[in-house]
Amino acid sequence: MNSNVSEAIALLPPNEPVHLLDPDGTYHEDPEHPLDLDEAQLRELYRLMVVTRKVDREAINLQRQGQLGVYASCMGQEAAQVASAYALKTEDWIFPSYRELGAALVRNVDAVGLLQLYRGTWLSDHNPYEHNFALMAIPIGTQALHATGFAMGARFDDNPLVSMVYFGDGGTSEGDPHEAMTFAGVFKSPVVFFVQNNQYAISVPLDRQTAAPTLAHKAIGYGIPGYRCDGNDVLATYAVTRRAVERARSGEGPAFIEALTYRMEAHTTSDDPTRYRTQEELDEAAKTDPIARMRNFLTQRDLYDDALENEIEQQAKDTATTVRAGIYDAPHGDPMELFDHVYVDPTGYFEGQRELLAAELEGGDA
Amino acid sequence: MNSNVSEAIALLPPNEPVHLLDPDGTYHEDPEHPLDLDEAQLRELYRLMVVTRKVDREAINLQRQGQLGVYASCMGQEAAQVASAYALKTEDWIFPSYRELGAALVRNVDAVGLLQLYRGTWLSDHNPYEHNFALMAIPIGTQALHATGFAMGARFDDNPLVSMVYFGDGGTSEGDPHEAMTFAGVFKSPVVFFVQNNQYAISVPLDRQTAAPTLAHKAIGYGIPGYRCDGNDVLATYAVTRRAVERARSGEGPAFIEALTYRMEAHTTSDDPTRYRTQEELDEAAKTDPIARMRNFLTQRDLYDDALENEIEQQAKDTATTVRAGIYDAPHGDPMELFDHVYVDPTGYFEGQRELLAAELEGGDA
Amino acid sequence: MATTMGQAINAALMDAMEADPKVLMFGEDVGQLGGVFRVTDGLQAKFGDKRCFDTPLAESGIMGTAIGLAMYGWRPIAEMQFDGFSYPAFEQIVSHLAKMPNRSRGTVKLPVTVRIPYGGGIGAVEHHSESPEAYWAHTAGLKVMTPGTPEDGYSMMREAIRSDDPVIFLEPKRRYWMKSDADLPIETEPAHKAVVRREGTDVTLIAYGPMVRTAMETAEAAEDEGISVEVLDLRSLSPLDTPTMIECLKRTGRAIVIHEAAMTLGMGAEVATRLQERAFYHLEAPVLRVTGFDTPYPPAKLEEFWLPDVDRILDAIERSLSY
Amino acid sequence: MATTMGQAINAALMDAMEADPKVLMFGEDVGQLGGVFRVTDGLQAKFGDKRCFDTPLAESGIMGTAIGLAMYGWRPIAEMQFDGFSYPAFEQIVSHLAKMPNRSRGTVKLPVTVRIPYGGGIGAVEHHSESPEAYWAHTAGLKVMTPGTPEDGYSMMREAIRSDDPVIFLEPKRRYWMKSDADLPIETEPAHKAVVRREGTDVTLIAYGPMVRTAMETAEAAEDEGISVEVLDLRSLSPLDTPTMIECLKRTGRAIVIHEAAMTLGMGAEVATRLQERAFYHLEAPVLRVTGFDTPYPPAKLEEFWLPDVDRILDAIERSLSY
Ligand SMILES: Cc1ncc(C[n+]2csc(CCOP(=O)(O)OP(=O)(O)O)c2C)c(N)n1
Ligand SMILES: Cc1ncc(C[n+]2csc(CCOP(=O)(O)OP(=O)(O)O)c2C)c(N)n1
Ligand SMILES: [Mg+2]
Ligand SMILES: [Mg+2]
Repeated sequence: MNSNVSEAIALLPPNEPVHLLDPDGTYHEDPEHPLDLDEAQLRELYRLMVVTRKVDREAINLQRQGQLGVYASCMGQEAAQVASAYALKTEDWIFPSYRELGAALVRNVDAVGLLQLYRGTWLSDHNPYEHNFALMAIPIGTQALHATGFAMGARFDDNPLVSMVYFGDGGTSEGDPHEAMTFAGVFKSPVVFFVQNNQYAISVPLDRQTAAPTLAHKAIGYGIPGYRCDGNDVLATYAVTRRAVERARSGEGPAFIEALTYRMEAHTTSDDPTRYRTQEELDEAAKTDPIARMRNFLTQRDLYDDALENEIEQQAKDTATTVRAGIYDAPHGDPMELFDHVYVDPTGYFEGQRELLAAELEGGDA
Repeated sequence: MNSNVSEAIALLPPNEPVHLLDPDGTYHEDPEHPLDLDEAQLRELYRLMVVTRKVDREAINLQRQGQLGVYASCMGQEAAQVASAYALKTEDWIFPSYRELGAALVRNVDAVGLLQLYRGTWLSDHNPYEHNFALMAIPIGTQALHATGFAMGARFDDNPLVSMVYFGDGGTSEGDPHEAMTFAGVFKSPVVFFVQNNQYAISVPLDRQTAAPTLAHKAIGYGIPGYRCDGNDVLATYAVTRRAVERARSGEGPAFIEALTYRMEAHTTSDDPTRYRTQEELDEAAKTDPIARMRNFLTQRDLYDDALENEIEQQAKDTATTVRAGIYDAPHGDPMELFDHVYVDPTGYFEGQRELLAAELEGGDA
Repeated sequence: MATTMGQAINAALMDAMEADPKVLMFGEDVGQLGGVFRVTDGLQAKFGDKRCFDTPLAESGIMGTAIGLAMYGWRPIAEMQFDGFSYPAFEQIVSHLAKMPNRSRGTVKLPVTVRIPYGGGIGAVEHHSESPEAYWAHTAGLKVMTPGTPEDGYSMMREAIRSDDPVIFLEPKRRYWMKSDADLPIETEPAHKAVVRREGTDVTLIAYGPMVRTAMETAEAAEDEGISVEVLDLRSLSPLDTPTMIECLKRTGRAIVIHEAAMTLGMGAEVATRLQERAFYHLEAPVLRVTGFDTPYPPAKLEEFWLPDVDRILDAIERSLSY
Repeated sequence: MATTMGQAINAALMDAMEADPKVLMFGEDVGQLGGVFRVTDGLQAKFGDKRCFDTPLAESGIMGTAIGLAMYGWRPIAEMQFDGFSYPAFEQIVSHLAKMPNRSRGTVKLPVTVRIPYGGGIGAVEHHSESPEAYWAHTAGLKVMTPGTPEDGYSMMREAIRSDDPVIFLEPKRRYWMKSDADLPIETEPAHKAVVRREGTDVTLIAYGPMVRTAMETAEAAEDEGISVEVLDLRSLSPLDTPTMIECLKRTGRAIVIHEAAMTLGMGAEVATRLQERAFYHLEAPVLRVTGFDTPYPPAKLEEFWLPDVDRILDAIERSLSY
């Protein structure tokens, strides 16, 4: 325990979330959150958001066409995801929930592979060790512990990497993130808890999720600093995350970031959000769109022109087309694979079961 | 969420735990924590602590004599338990862990019954509805949810009762108290989370349990006020709890109290604390003994004399003797009872199993 | 007018809440949204948000507060949104919901109904198609029910809510859209009674929940091949109606247990063991099992290869008859 | 010099940590205290508090961080202090520890050993005498081992730690003080092999963990009555060594499964079902079960009436022989 209780107050979030970019693109300098991004990087952040939105839209289409069983869109949350992932080094690890297409694209994780979970050809389809991007986690909040254990492991190994875990406003209610933050605080593990507060957990609004002043006020209970940023402001999110990540890397311990954003789409393609939110609310939220905002900023800085627009549009389209083709072409998988990965050493298992299925597939009797 | 983030700071605990009584009995008035106790009540608090310690000691003896399988002593924590329970009305409910002998005695729960859990004649032996005192809970922190649900239920029923749940410093790490405080905050349930921070969870010291500035700093993360008191100061603990309880009763919602205390005995009679703490530490802790302190206070106020001492000693002895006799006399129970309470309606269960045991008991074959 | 199983369960909730003001319904998204399967649709509109309400996203919290609410005197119905999300509540269910009444010598009653949509076959992503029934049925202190028809969906849900014992109520989600022409309200057999859904003389299929329909389809297919198949719907998994199982076995001499859950230590193991324990000389063949494999539930595109289906059951019938 | 099972397991942990610097041991009170049963005694002193350390009091946290540590490349041994306190970790064990390797197509390996002291017979308070093995054995993706002798305590623990699959290692706590004269280190049969502990011709007792010794005592008592009893120690509960079980049955024609866990859906159900499925014509009597009752674990003073003991097993032997 930190015996200096009065110093503890520094762990509390600021009164206002960090915000650098107005919706019209006006940039407010903040000496506490200087930007270390060059022009190419600023354009790159924008490009990543545009591509994310395009691929996200394509995924929704693919679901409508029956190519995916379900899909959880990240529309509206592109800045939060892209900026936070961009603040990491490639050796750092990302532990996503099921909605982090944007973070995955920053990591060059193949979207076709990622979407196989939703297509149902396998339960996942990428090797986490290739991009330091863990498998998507569906049981809410559970991955916070994996990220924490991973960060503990890195620290035990004197390896200066950071792990970052994504979960939602709803996820903060589960026991696992609580236990994760407890462990992270005690072991001073280099893990950043990145919460996308998109205002809803399916139909349940934030005020039914917690009575906390803000989600970031939870952090002090673990001896962890709680930060807040405008999650639709790609620059603010980058700056805040960057600081937290480098702080963790330098051995100062974990951090908690609440990024304020809004889920513009349904919870998943199975959801009917008209049952719990109004068009007015949506219209209001659309005004804070993260992509338009960044475009305005780039335009003001003369970093955006038709050529760039065309190039990015084309790239986004190409990626979407590749994803589309990849999904349509993906084989449904080999049923016999069901037995292949359950155990590294399956001695003694599946007696008869494997043979039964093989026989059925051959059309014979078991 | 409370949108007024700057007001939220009021949920944080004070820099110093509330403390009214010095070890030598000197009383410091605190206008924020006025005492509403008359002389009889002051004596009563003292008496309850003395009886608690005596019965606690008797239980340890009974364990040594093989009459109890194990016992978890509350020595050193008498003020925290007695004062907090005393701050409740009789219609209020108490949800204990396994260490709350003091709270139970405030409620007139028969210690002989309570100790049956440790004797192993049954898994519990009191009717919770008789004294509004729930069964002891062994799985750490789980009872926090029962207390919260109970308080939700009272509020739904417009019944102005309060529930109070006890758990330890270690318990704050489990997921269940986290979820309980989340629910309590959202539903504004009249539940008081009373944490006896006795510095250890078996052998694990507080700094391995959490990096939080204090345990009470956890409360703000649920929109709940976090209080702290010197848990070896029976008056401070009473005053702080009383305020929290009446606040909850009036509809203002839950509260969290961290009472700073020290476990003077082993974790349980099975534990060997010399493996993890020093005699010096124990000696230091003994100086803050809650009972001596209150006796000093009463003496200074001329509320204590030999007659009172004798009377209380006699009563404590009598109670201990009764407990001793009760435990020695307690029947080991009827094995057939194993089948009696598993279901209210056992239709379809225990086919043959009941008969098997009955036949064995008769010495016949099954 | 045809009613689906989902509608029948919804009607049961409605009627139970109407009949007893102590009944509460809560969980994730059960209020304004009416549940992700709309099984709680209309309850909040009708009974207000004190009797049907959304909770924070925390299953142990839902279960633990349900216990506290029941201790106070309410009759909680708690929803676990999906089978796979009942696991975070395991501790509260196993250590308290199942054991507290016994621990208290009966002074504490916990008339809690835990609704869990379960099982596969709807092409869902991972953790949404689990069959956890064996975990609950192995746990003394719980009752475990699962309807195989819309009628039972209504009647058994009413019974579960009325029960003073905690009930794990497993709703076969792929059968939410199964139709019936029965009028509601309806009262079927008490849940602890297994029911013969189809008479037959050659072999008995023992099924429950989602597999009742599959068993019925198999029986029809077998009839075309001249095999007379009896179908027994267990309905209650704890207690198990052993006497009725034995009666069936005595009639046909052959039994096959069918379930989606993994084979090892699935319900089939208990059924088979009881049959050989108590009707040893009536067995003309071993009790066979047609079940999910001993692997995690597969991805959507492969679930058809994993789930028991008519063909796999027909093969088992053939094997049984070959003894 | 005699070694107890507790000491043998302690030695296995010691030697495994010595042999592989990637092995970590953690949980509640396993460090300075050396564990509430002293099974981790000396590890922190020898390997430092980075390789053997105490955690906050949170079992889901212990299990979830073990998974993260394993993903990083460590080989975690995580202790659940008692059987009943493994339940808060159920979600992490069932949804992730058991499923993540499969989910990842084998790219993620989780060589985690979960140590759980289990079972009754030591006069403990509630939640300290549970037999949760059926929950784990029903869960595909886990291996489940339990030693019945000090030698296996050593050898199987080493095997569990070496295994690239997650292993639930159930330590029969009432046998921690069981002695052996064997020298350590020792290598016994691979865990997936059931071992005949005593030969016999009339009936086979199938036991594991704490009940192996009880079965041996029963066999001796039966010998006095002229009955020749074989004792099979399963050792691994997942996978189950079905071929060896069948060999035994073929020899004696009669089998009785013994365990402390409740009867319904306990391991006995799976063993009995497999025997009748695969050795139907060899059964001269039904496979019988001698197990805990279908009630919560009893209080200390009554556990002797609940736990299987020599007399109850002898009765079952008589019943089996009467067929
Ligand atoms: C343990 C668990 N319980 C319930 C669910 C069902 N569920 C899926 S998403 C969701 C809401 C999550 O909300 P939030 O954490 O805010 O993340 P978001 O979906 O908004 O990104 C729920 C309840 C689940 N996946 N896991
Ligand atoms: C869920 C669970 N895990 C582990 C235990 C074993 N255990 C019993 S008491 C204890 C320490 C509790 O410490 P704390 O919460 O500080 O309470 P105290 O004993 O100090 O009063 C532990 C780990 C348990 N009872 N329940
Ligand atoms: Mg959300
Ligand atoms: Mg403590």
